[in-house]
Amino acid sequence: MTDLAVDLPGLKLKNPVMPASGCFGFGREYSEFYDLKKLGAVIMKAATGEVRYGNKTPRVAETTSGMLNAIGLQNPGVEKIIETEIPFIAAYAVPIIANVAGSSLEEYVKVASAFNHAESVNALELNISCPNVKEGGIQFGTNPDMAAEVTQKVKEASNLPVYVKLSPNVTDITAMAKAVEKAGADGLSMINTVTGMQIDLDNKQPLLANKTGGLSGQAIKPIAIRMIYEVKQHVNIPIIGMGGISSAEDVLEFLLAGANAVAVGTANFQNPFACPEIIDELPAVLQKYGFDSVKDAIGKGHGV
Amino acid sequence: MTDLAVDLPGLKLKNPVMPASGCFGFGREYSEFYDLKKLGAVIMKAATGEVRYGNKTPRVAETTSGMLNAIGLQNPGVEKIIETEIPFIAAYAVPIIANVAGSSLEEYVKVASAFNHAESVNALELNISCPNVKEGGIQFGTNPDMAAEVTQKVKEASNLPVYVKLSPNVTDITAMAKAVEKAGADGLSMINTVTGMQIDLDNKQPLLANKTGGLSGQAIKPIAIRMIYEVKQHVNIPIIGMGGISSAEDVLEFLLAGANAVAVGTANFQNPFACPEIIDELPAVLQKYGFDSVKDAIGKGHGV
Amino acid sequence: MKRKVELVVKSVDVIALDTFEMTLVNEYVAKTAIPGQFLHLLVDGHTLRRPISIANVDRNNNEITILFKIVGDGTKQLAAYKPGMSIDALGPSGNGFSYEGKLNSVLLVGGGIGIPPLYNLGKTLKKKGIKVTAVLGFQSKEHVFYEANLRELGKTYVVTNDGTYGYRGFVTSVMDQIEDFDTYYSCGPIPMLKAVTKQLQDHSGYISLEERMGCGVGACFACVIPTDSHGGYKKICKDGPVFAADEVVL
Amino acid sequence: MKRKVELVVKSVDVIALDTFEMTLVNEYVAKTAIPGQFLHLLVDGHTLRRPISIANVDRNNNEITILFKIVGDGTKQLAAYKPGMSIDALGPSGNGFSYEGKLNSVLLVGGGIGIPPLYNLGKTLKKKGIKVTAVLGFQSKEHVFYEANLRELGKTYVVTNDGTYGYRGFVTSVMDQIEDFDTYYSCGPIPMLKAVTKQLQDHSGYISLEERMGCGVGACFACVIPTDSHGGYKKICKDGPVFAADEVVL
Ligand SMILES: Cc1cc2nc3c(=O)[nH]c(=O)nc-3n(C[C@H](O)[C@H](O)[C@H](O)COP(=O)(O)OP(=O)(O)OC[C@H]3O[C@@H](n4cnc5c(N)ncnc54)[C@H](O)[C@@H]3O)c2cc1C
Ligand SMILES: Cc1cc2nc3c(=O)[nH]c(=O)nc-3n(C[C@H](O)[C@H](O)[C@H](O)COP(=O)(O)OP(=O)(O)OC[C@H]3O[C@@H](n4cnc5c(N)ncnc54)[C@H](O)[C@@H]3O)c2cc1C
Ligand SMILES: Cc1cc2nc3c(=O)[nH]c(=O)nc-3n(C[C@H](O)[C@H](O)[C@H](O)COP(=O)(O)O)c2cc1C
Ligand SMILES: Cc1cc2nc3c(=O)[nH]c(=O)nc-3n(C[C@H](O)[C@H](O)[C@H](O)COP(=O)(O)O)c2cc1C
Ligand code: FES
Ligand code: FES
Repeated sequence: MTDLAVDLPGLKLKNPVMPASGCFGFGREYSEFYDLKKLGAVIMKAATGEVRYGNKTPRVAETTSGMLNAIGLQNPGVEKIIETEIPFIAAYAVPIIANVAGSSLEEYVKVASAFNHAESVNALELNISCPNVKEGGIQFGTNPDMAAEVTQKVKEASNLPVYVKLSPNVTDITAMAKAVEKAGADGLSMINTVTGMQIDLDNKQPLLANKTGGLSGQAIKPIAIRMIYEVKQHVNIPIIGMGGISSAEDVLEFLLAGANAVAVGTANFQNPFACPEIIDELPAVLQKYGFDSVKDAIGKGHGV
Repeated sequence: MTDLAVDLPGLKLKNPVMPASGCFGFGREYSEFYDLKKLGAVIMKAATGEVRYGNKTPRVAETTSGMLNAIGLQNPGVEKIIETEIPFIAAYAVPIIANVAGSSLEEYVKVASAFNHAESVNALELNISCPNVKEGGIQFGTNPDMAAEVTQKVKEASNLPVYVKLSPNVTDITAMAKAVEKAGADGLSMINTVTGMQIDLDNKQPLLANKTGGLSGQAIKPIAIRMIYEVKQHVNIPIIGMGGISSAEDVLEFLLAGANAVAVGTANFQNPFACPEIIDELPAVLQKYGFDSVKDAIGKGHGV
Repeated sequence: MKRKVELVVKSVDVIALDTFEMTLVNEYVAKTAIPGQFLHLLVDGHTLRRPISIANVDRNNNEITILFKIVGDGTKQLAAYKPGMSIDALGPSGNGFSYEGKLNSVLLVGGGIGIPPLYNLGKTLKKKGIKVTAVLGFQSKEHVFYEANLRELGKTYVVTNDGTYGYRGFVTSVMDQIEDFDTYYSCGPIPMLKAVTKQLQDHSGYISLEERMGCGVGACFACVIPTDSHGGYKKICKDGPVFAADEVVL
Repeated sequence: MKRKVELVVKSVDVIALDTFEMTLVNEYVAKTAIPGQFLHLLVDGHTLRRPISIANVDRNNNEITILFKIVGDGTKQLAAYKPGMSIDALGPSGNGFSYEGKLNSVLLVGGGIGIPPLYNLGKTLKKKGIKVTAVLGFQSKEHVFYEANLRELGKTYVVTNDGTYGYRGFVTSVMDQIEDFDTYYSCGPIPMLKAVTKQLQDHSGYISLEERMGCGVGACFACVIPTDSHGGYKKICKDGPVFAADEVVL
């Protein structure tokens, strides 16, 4: 028997695979395809202090082996999420990670605090890296001091473990990781999307209404692997890895790079069964490459 | 007749398409496939002060819709290049851009100066962004002050127009562009490769001997387009655009984003005729989207 | 539980300039699809699926027809599929047209590649004994398709923008010639839908919308359309693609 | 001028565990290829081409045979090609084996999927009246291929690492049984080549090398091999893949 379980702060995962934030809504849609209790955990779509409509459409574009999105944090607001969405997911008895977004320190703290009285939420993913909000979200994700500050404030306000989600759009990802670790982060989540653009030849303007969008999907996997590998050498907190995962082999590559668990985003769109299929294939892939458990494989790409 | 000509500092290009540095050697190999005078210009492989062997192999890996390389600036040294390589390309009467690399200010200046007495070199591409050299090349590419310093020193030493080649591995590409423009750069060249990694599941270690490598090819096109579009809004010097170009439509997308000319790298490996085929197809693609010349299309993705 | 299905290509035919008719075989889709729903098709080598409306259903033979126009790489590849090959799809997806209540006559207003779902609807309504009138708009003569199919359902007006076939102008140009009807159904480009809903604002009507999609199932918020000016929205892939004309803000 | 060619697949057969023999038709390649050269094959959807050695040439019928083992996505896709499909390739690429001067007898030492170019060479040499002896190494019985083909050329020793077929051990284990020869030719994994060149250091010999390639034509410096310890190098794709055994540092 291959052991898929992983223990992370606040999260007892029966397997290391979870849908990535924003790519799975609040679980309702994919629950019509399969039983969500199959999942290691569910990472919910970003929550903000108030309801947000998000950006104008078009909000997505396809790129070679990837896609751009500029959804713009559309969500019903944290209170509504707690009230109507969490009970739905919780019914599947699957660990829940709430993705916390905002455009000011106060908003981050407000959202994080709100989850204190939400039953069934096991951890927070602090989204300091959403590139698609004009009003500021992004500075938190690119400046180590601001990242540390928001991490610390959220840690003070929250009684849940906090995984800080890092943006790849930085010169020095290790500096960001170390800053939030020092500020008290319980874990990291990486990577968010890479800022990109597509220009529509017919209309002669950026295809996305927001002009730029976040690049995700298989195209960015090498960037994610590099960043996780680098960060792993400098921090001692666990990493939830993501960026282009679409197979159990990809999961193993992330584990070897140093991820302790993984999230699957864009692949859900291509194949709604991506997560359960990866979970089913993981034991055979681990065995094929000589591992009896997920734990065995974590960080094993770093040599002895 | 569609007019493909573009005039850039030091470069009278009959068409805007040139092979990218490092992807075309010094022209000899591809000259066995087609007549190099077809090209807008040739950008030579990086030159350093002395001969360099480069990194250990494996030096390349394939990724989804892209590749990683860590060649490590292997080249015969600037003097040898001037003596044996330039005359070969010059015989094709095609403009030549020399790619200047180094691991210290002094080396950059030395290499740039050496090209002063090389006939037939029309411009320099200052490679401050090669991610595959341990000894320092990369800081020049990620720190605006250092980038400005090396640009200024090279400008002082050289009698050729200098195009500074920017790295995408930065938080703020516009700051880099503005810094080198202020320091006297005649143009920009962007983007170099995105740092990435692939882990070999069999050997459980990074596949490249150098561990990390530069990601190129179609996967990175949205990143290149975004950066060129952004930089175009803040600088007044021309941009040679590159990153994932493999068709005439791609060239038009780069022109709309703000590139004044383009370079084709990885696509040469898949199709040795990539450059001449793109040049042949460009007139029809320009016409299809309503342009009578390359000049007309430059920057037209920015609206009115 | 929702499904991912495999459809087997039976035939692919060109029916107008860059426009193809493809017949697919799949029992589940043929038995369950209602007019207005779409298939979310996976085309090899593409990250995102392509939404294509169901244009006709033959429940007896488990066949579904789709019509599509080549606009980019995905539809180009689709046009090159050969009989016997299979296509992975999510669907039937979305909510179809509403035709509850007492209806005696309907007007279908379709623009170009927006016509396919209306044909499927028209056939169904005609079977119910409802009178169908159709206005079909195309760019020019070589784009015209399915005119005969629609004529079988009822009086049909064809309009081309350049006047190379039928009436010259827009679908709205012929509306004053049309006898009254209970409800209209429209699908086509947004400018057309705006003109149609404006001109027919006194009628009840339904429109089918297009938007670029991520998931196609309601999870990613890519395909929203505002329902008012203060943050209300619907998802085209899940709540639509068909909406009551007054339900959304174009 | 160098060429990009289209080869038409004539047949694809499995000849050992995960190992395939593919026959391709192309006049230019069949007429010009020499033993030791390779084809740089474009497999749909892949950024980089795959180098595969030419294992046999039938000049009369314009046929080329390649043998390959499935090790990843590219070779897996290649194995799924059907007769009639065509493959884009650069080639014949690289420099082949040297067999100038007076040669009476040669030894071929091949490991696994390194055997194909040696077969092509052996056939050519035998036609010239040169005596051929071969040592073929495989992991185990189910990997063995082309034994009969090699036996037609001369005395052939088969070795498996696990002893499930032929001799047990490595190719070097049987070398003391081999009669003397003028020159040896070897191709296989680097550890094998190291052992072979060491054991046969008193003989002249040629080895064929593998390395991950970018361009496959000499332009990108991906596939270099050192020729000494102070910066000398050769490019495997252009200067090789065949080198004199003492020309490169393994
Ligand atoms: C509900 C619905 C039903 C549709 N029904 C039909 C139909 O019956 N026949 C038909 O020909 N077309 C239909 N379309 C439009 C069709 O989806 C697009 O033409 C198609 O996706 C273009 O793909 P491509 O790869 O050829 O173009 P590309 O431009 O290369 O596609 C790039 C990306 O943009 C998306 N895209 C481009 N145009 C559209 C569009 N108009 N709507 C939505 N996404 C788009 C693609 O899906 C893909 O993700 C429908 C769209 C929707 C939303
Ligand atoms: C000159 C030469 C001749 C060769 N002849 C043969 C032959 O006759 N039969 C045969 O089966 N194999 C041969 N190989 C090895 C063959 O090229 C690889 O097995 C093949 O490229 C693997 O591709 P893949 O997509 O299946 O594997 P993947 O591992 O998915 O390939 C990923 C990338 O790595 C490269 N790669 C992986 N393994 C090798 C390797 N051993 N050598 C070079 N590149 C590699 C691929 O080309 C591709 O770019 C030869 C290699 C060289 C250099
Ligand atoms: C449509 C879409 C919406 C996303 N929304 C969010 C979000 O709300 N919060 C967040 O932290 N990340 C969001 N992401 C980023 C993903 O969670 C993930 O980090 C990224 O897509 C990389 O993984 P992938 O390549 O597997 O998609 C979104 C990604 C996509 C494609
Ligand atoms: C194998 C390889 C070698 C390269 N060597 C150099 C180099 O020596 N100097 C340089 O400035 N850029 C070098 N580059 C970067 C390219 O010039 C180009 O900026 C990059 O590959 C993006 O373009 P592409 O996606 O079209 O390949 C190299 C790229 C590759 C793939
Ligand atoms: S496409 Fe994802 S919500 Fe509609
Ligand atoms: S593969 Fe490019 S030099 Fe050999």
